[in-house]
Amino acid sequence: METLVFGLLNGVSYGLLLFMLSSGLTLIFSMMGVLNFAHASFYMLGAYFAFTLSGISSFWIALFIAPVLVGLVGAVVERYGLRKVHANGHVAELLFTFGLAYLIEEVVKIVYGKTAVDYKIPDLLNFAAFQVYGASFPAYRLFIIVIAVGMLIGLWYLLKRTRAGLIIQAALTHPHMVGHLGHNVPLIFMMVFGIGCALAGLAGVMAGNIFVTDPAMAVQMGPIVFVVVVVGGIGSLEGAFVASLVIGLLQNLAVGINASFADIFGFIGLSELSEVGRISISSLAPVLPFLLLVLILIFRPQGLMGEKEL
Amino acid sequence: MTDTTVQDLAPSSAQKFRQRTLPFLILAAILVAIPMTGPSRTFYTIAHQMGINVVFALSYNMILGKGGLLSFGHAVYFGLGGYLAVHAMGWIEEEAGLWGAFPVFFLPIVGFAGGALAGAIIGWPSTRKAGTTFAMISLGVAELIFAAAFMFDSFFGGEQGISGDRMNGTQMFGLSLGPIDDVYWFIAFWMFVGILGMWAFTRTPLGRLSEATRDNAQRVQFIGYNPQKVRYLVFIFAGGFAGLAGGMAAVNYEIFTPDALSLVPSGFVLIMAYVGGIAYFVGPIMGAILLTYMQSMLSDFTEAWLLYLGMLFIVIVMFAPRGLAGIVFGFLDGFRSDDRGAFLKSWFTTLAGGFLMLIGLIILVEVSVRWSNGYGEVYEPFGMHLSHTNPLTWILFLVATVAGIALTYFANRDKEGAA
Amino acid sequence: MSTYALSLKDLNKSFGPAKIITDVNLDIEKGERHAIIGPNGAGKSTLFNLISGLYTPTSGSVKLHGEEIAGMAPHLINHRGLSRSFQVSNIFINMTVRENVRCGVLNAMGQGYSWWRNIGSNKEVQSRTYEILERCGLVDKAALPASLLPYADQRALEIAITIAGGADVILLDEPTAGMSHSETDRAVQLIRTATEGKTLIIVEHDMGVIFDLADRISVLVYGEIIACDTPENIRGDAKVREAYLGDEEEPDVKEMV
Amino acid sequence: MTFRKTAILAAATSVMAMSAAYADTVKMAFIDPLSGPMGPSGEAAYTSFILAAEHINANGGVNGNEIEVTGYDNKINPKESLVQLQKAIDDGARYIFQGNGSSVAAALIEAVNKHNARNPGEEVIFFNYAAVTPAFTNELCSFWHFRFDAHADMKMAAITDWIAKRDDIKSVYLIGQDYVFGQAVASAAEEQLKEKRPDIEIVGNELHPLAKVKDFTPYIQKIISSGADAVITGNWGADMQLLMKAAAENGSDVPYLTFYGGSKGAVSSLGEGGVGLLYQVTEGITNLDADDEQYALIEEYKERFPDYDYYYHRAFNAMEMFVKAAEEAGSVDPIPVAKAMEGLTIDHAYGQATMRAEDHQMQQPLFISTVSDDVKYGVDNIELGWALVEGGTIDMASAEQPTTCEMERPE
Repeated sequence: METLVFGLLNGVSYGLLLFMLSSGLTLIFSMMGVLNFAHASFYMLGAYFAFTLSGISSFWIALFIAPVLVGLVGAVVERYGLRKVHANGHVAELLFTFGLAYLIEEVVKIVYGKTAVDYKIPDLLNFAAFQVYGASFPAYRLFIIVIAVGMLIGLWYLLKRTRAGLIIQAALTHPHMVGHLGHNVPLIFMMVFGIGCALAGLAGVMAGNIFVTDPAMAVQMGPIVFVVVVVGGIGSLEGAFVASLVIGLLQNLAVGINASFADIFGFIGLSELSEVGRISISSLAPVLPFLLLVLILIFRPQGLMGEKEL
Repeated sequence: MTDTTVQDLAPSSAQKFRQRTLPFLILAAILVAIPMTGPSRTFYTIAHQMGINVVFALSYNMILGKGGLLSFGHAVYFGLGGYLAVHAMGWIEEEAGLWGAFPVFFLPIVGFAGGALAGAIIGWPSTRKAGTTFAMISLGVAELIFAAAFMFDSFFGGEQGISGDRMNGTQMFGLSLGPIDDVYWFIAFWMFVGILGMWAFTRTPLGRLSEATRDNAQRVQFIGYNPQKVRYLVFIFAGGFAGLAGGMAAVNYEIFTPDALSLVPSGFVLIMAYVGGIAYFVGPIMGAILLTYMQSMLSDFTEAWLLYLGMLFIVIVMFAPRGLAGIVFGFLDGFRSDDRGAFLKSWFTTLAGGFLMLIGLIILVEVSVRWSNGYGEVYEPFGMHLSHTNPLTWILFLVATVAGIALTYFANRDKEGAA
Repeated sequence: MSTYALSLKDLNKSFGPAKIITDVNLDIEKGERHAIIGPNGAGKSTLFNLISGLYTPTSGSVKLHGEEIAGMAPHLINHRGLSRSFQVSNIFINMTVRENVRCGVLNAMGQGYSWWRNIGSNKEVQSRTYEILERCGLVDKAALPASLLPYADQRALEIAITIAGGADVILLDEPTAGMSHSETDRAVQLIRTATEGKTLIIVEHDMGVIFDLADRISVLVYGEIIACDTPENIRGDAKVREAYLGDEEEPDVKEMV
Repeated sequence: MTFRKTAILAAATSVMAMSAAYADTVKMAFIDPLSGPMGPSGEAAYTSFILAAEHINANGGVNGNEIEVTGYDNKINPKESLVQLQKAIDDGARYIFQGNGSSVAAALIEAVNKHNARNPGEEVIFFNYAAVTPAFTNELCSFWHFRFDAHADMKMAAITDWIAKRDDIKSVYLIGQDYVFGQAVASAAEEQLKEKRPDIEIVGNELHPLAKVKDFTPYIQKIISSGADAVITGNWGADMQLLMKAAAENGSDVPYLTFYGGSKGAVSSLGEGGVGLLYQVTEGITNLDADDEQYALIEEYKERFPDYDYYYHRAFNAMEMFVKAAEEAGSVDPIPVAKAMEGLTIDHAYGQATMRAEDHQMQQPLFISTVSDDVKYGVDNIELGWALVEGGTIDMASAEQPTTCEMERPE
């Protein structure tokens, strides 16, 4: 029972964090067709910027400024890098972001050093929110949930209630039509890329202090973000939301299952001693998203809620 | 109509010799000549790695350049082929079954079989789609296989991997494969076979069809081919040749570890092929040679070598999407053109500009790295004392960078003016 | 009992609520030259896409030589002897003209996927490629990259690729679109010789071309065939006049009426 | 700042200037990651070897020869390590240091064995300072390999010894990375606990995939709900840091006995939360009582390399042992040095250390320490540091483990 409660709580908070990261990538991918490999690098930049800003001011200022800074970096990258590569097609764009990920990591290493920086949870939130079954649920995780929901509402408002949002929505479904309507497509692209990166930056601000803020954090987070976006379905923020939660819950709940393959498939004669039989569900938890990715791509290429195939 | 008229359409035999036979004769001559120069052990070690990477990068280009499929998991086939070869090396040592008579020299064939088999199994679901879907599946599969490598110790040997001893079994060509110069002939032989094989593949109907499918999968369907089948078959071959490279690596290093299957080598082979130039057959060869050299030697000079690697890659993607081979062939074309003078002027101005910007970049990076480390070490090229507090550092950096940008700008403005 | 080369029965295609093709019935004899005309947006290209396998019909049947092919993958339909061209030139721009044609020829020779042969060494493939190039007037341009061909030659190459596989039912989608008069005349000549002895189905706007080539004409309006007859009878058909007169901007109407 | 660096430089140049007086140079190669994510691990050790070599050279070198340690970046990749090994051998190095990654160490042991068999007269010795897989000094043991770190079973013996003394610990939770090393740690813990304290219940034996988990919270909650009184883990790298962060964050308050709690950044990332939570087992910690010479060394290291802390005490042990062996052998050639090293004992700052002849495994006392705010030397540039726990000194004999090694020696 307690594993279930904690699995749910943690799954939701981790899932919402994933959504913060992947919503930006979904926006970028579905509008521009760019599978931004450096997306997790912007997440890392968010964490590092927040570290610097909370050092010279406070966490609360960093919470607002750091994502904006990351967004600006993203806009500059789009304007002076990606746009130039655009003419050479999507593969070139993808490779550009692939190289960018290398570059950002190395620059971060030079500026901040190769080891982890001491980016801390603000004292104001560093307490246990409540206790269940002897384990405490940290207040900061609740705060993540609050911020993520706030971001969700903000994003929803932006997309459904503002003119810019309507254009973006139109561009999501009919990328070629928006230009005909007389909108400045390059400018929209730059904005979308900037906003997408800022969302990743926000995730970095939120996650950098519960995880570790070091130059390897981008590489660790990178693949899972793709999984979310692809599993959710291209062009579907709702899909990304569902996929984030599914993956968050899947990973957290699977950890609680101690059964091994031998327990499950024992009836077909799988032995406890064989290599396959020894594998337990909980030890598989971190690879489950990739299994999900491959299965989804083979059996439902449009993703959980997407309309078009990749 | 007679045969002679038919033949007229094809290139003449002189052309064929110049374009097809001669390069391979030159390659063979170089490979034979290298040991005569009495190279050092380090040279051999790096040359072997280059040989392996050349085959690996070419196999990658079978799917990326010729097939139009971007994969983030090509090292899976290299690794699985290599693992099978290492296991076979063990069977040779134990003289299990008929293996006792199998020469280690021919282990790359086992690697080829392993890679092709893995390609046949994994390629079946993944090549049904092209484009981004394929890229994403390859990423997912690579993660899964890599994770599995740590679960199935009997095949992958866990973190320590599986090792073997190449000095067993039947000797071929009088090579014991013990000393490094014996191994050289092994690598040279298989690199030659690999290059020849993959070049020949481009000359087969399937090879041509693969290019047609890359350019226009829809049209291919309407002249009666199944693009999925084309992709699948090409994928198996690419896996096979990657496995061949894996087999070469198995004999060269006598060990295989799960790292060989990870995303890192998969990303590296992508960079090698792309930097070299995926539109040309020789592109990946050039890329493999340059990047292997960078990986093994540049890291001796600077710890920021990954930064330079990332820069090189981005510069190629942004400014020279046809890669090093594109630059070389572009130069040759321009050199042969009527307007040679103007071309050379513009080309060398760009080169000089690029070189100056590189100097500026190196100063910036090297000084920053040392400042960031905080050991008080100072960058001292050519006896200059370039610390981050020395104004000379920043003057040099600014002058080089600004002059470089200006030169490149003028060179390109001239070019546009001429056009 | 003789079967039709191509037989459409109650063919329907809708995209969501929009019905593009409605109850189309059409039988085409072996060796017939059949033209499909109709105003823009009538569904001519959709009809081609349904026959050639790009789209799956919503309902109805498509029979090629009596065999059901509706919903089959394009390459399988091609194997059964049907080949089509495209309205927009759809060729392999990175290959030479000769290689373009050879791709089609190889399939007919059953060597499509072979990886153990040198592509240049098969005499039969070479001579057949030469034959097709000659028939389409492309021999002197054989070594040129396809991307460098002038427009009219690209259209000729499009036809060459289409017939290279040796299919006996050929679908040509506006083969003369965008050509000058002299180029059109040459193209008609080319189509005539290239499809000799084969069943030809052609979509065209140029009425001159159609009356020159076709044995029979079908008129497609709003996804329905409103008339199907010999050129002479179509010329006098009241329904056809009506359908076309409603669309005054159709440039070929005057010429036709 | 600038002044200090210049002063160090001046010192470094003066050492350089003296080099003319040496008879010859003994080249040693340090093959470990010096770039990439694992770069800091390698660099922390590399700097220790550099400093140790400088001290030896300042005292007249080894048998009148100067020691030169050169770094070779293996990117923690076994294959790249073999390339770097060839380069090192070509550059004239006959002694190799390596420690990061058992896979790399295994590859190097194999490669060195083969090289020495295939190139007699050009032998190379491998000094392993941190790769702890027990097999290297058991079934895989080699005359050409010496290990200066306690291997996993020895460290586990120290941990279980300490647990055995603690009657309040009734249940233990094992968590580790799902691969050979993690599995070996878990089974060693199970076996040794059963032997030393059969009453202790192992309430969990969890293996998670290597370097894939981003959030350890669910694992921690499993640990908390199991009611374990102590946790044992062999985790390293990000898996170690993330595990401990999640433990502190979720209010787990039992001792976490680790092999690699001392890795850089672990203490600072936990902050005060690490006190009484994070434990480690090592061959020495800076806050043990020692002589002034050792304190001076610790301070010099910190001043020279402010990014790192004095952690690799065994690097200094290894160098000291090498010098002593070379002096006894009267040579700096690999085979005589290796033979002299067998059974050799040195007195170092925190006790004695002996290189056991049968398997080339260093035997030394081990120490269990925990994070404390009351220490002489902090780590990660904060006030917190490592302090010995009560009953935390495990003497050489208790840590000693039997070996199955059957060494083949050159004549």
